[in-house]
Amino acid sequence: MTPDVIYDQLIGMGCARKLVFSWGGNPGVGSLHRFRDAVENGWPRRLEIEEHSHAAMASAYTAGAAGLPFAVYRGGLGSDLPKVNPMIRRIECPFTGEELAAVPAKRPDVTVIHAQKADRRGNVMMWGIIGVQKEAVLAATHSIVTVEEVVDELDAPPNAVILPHWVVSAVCEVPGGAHPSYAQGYSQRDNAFYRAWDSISRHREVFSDWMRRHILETDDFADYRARLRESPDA
Amino acid sequence: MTPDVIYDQLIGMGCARKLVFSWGGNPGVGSLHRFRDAVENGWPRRLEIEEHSHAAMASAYTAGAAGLPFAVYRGGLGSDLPKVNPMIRRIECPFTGEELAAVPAKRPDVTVIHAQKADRRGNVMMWGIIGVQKEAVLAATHSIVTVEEVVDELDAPPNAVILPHWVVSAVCEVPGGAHPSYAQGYSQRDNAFYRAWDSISRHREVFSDWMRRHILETDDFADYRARLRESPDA
Amino acid sequence: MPERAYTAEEMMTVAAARALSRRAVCFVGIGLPSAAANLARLTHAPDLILIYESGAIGARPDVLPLSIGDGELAETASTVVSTPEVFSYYLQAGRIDVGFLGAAQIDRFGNINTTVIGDYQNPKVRLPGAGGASEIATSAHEVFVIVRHSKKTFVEKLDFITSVGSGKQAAGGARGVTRVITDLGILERDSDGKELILTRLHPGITPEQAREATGWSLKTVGQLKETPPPAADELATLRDLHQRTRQAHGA
Amino acid sequence: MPERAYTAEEMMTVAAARALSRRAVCFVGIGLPSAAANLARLTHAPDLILIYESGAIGARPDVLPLSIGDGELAETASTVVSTPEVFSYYLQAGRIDVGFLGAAQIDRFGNINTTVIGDYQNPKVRLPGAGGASEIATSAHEVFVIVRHSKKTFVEKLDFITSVGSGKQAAGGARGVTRVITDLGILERDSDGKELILTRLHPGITPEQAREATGWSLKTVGQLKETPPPAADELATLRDLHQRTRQAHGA
Repeated sequence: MTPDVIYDQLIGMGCARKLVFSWGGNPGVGSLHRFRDAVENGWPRRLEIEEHSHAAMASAYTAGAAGLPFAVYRGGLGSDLPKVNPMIRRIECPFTGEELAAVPAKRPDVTVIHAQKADRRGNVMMWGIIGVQKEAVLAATHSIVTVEEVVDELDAPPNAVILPHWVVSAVCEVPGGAHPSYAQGYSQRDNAFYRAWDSISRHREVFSDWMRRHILETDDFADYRARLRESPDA
Repeated sequence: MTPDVIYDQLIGMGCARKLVFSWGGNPGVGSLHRFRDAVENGWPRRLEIEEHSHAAMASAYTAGAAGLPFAVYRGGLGSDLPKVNPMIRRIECPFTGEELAAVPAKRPDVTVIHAQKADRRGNVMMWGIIGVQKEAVLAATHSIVTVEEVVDELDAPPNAVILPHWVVSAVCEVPGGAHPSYAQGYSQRDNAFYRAWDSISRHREVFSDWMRRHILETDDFADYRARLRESPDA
Repeated sequence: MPERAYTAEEMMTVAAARALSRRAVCFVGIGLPSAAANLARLTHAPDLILIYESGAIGARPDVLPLSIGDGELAETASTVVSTPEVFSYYLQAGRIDVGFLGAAQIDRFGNINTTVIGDYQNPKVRLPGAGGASEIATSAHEVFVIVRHSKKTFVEKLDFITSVGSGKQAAGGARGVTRVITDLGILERDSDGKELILTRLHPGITPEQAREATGWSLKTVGQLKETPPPAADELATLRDLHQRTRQAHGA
Repeated sequence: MPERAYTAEEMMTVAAARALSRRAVCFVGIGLPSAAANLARLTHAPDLILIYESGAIGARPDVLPLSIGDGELAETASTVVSTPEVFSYYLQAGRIDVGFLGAAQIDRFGNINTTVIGDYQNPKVRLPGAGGASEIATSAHEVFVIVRHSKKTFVEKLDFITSVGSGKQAAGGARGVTRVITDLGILERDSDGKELILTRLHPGITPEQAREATGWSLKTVGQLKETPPPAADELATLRDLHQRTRQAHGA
């Protein structure tokens, strides 16, 4: 739905052929410059886009999670989005004749999310702003969940948001793995990094250099975090 | 979805013109005899029925809560249910051409549910087996929520199942109001009563007499509960 | 017939429990299915995932629930989701390996009636109806039916098709009813997938008894096997479960 | 022009806050809408219900969120629901009184572009896109737009219609964009419901300034009113909010 800094990095490194999204910006800061450069100038490669509204994307993941081939929602009429996205179609209510919008279900090959806790069997628990994470996992063929910690007992309150171990492909303990985003109860959103990303990503050379030093030349996530603490802004 | 003892009472007293349902029995015990007598013999009056499966009813409430005119689900094909319920129709996926089932959204005039807690502003919190209660309230024009207790603070865990005060029409403090069902954390299911209901409801005269003594001749819910404690079985 | 140390219902429940593989995700209803699934969980299949249609995911009840909404299910579950969610995100999404159903009537194709005996508009007996069964029959990868064997139940023609168990209308690779466990033996879908045929008899039951209790011309597999009788631990576990249940429900 | 004790942005935010009635249910985005809605909540409308598209229902943030997903929203909300739920059970269901949007371009009918400047396939500037705006525009009972007044933004013809704000495609009785609050004044839908016309000017602003900052031939109501300047408590509350926000976000 909302490609964030990690998407901007993938796009800027030429790792993405196509982006399916509904809002592509740096929240509270401005543009995702690598996304813009790819769409506006085709750098470093042309980026195919499939663009929706949030409501359509949320419905599409829900349909995917529910094993339905499409989702119905109120929207689209009169907007130019259906003109540029042929996957937004009209459907008629078989009872009232009312026209509504339809989109195909989203069924990712792999969904990767970050959650707070898992137990040793792989049951995952998340809380706070859960977004569309549960649906994105349930809609996917495979799913990888990084968590802040693996615990003996989840101590889940009733009706907690749980992904049972048997719907998740893999769980990895990666504290701080949501960075620069956050995990409620564990870390704060790194707002300074989101702001810094604006200047890091604005120019191709600065971006490429930053990626080389922080991603390509680091050993793993811990090394990346250490490098980041040394030189957050450049 | 599952009309319980209260529905059986309403039907047996001739208060119901039509029943929309997906499973009409006394759980773990057997028949709802007043429901059967109405359908089989038209006593005390003919009961119109609109019959679905659970999956269809759940989808229909969800569509009602979501402001959609209809719901799509996988089902119905080959079953005789669509033959006796013209409100189960076919719909074609506009992308794959696949045939699915559709039912109109359920939008009750009034939904009445029982929950555990409300705060003084009317925010309602429930937990445990929540069923389709949230959707039934959100789909309804008006809603009445009886609760075990009204508290100063809900002390809700993150992502608790909450109905905000401004989507609920009225909240009433009625401890034990789910009887003979239960409210998790407050009371136990009165299994003995469900069993007793089998003989109370089996014969018209016994039923009518019981209703007179326990419902018509009692002042309020507290008086009814007191009467019940005196003579649960007859 | 020699006197046996177990009842026909116990044999049926044990046979149904054995049919569940060790790691199956199982959608269960109240009554015999719930007893069989929990017996399996308490014996050979501790990792069995039980899902009740009330939304209890991974329930591990210590006593059998009397209703689908029993608090015991919520309290022992990994999580409890709403009814719309259990039917859409779990059942409809194809995440259920085995659905467990009962039946008032069943035909040779595995189709099930739980709606009416007689005409729908003017029924002789009005039954509870579909509940979750219609979509369990078509969305679970396979369906086991557990039901007492009699001509009233095993009929040539259903009065009403509540649930399509033939596998014809099933979603994805779902197979419909693949096994019917009765108090006399076990029926399984034959090799060409069309008809339910008798493959096993419980100890002491003859093929004639099974045929006489069936309202259609029941086919039999070439080599009819005998179900091993309940083992001591199966029987002890089942009886403990029922004993705890009776105490808890005050019966 | 006399020197004023407040900025144009402060005037705009205060004017937007005042536009919210005391008990409205308000769907807000990040930035100016969020500042205005929280100012309203902290001044004349303590019972205002704020819903953020990330699923925070009844959020009462002490500092303004930098992103829609800020923990502050979840921690102060009555409850947090999933994204599918906030869009279907709340927005689409018609439970939102006022949707609050920004705009990169807006036309005289209230239609909004937040997608591209230039051609979609070959854009001059690629903007973030629709987000929740398309359905906010058609499902909220009415929509307020808060945006700086300039010819670049107030255009004769949109490069792309992201959100239909004309009220034509709105669901049920929804009216689309009924009010546009700028740093110069306020536009409202005219009596026949077709076009946005200038109804108010902020102190010290002339009708000519507003017309010059508008890319279409801006109509003006007969009796143009002047917005009362920010009151001392409005200004103090807004500045406190921004001060707390800056401290919290380490800017």
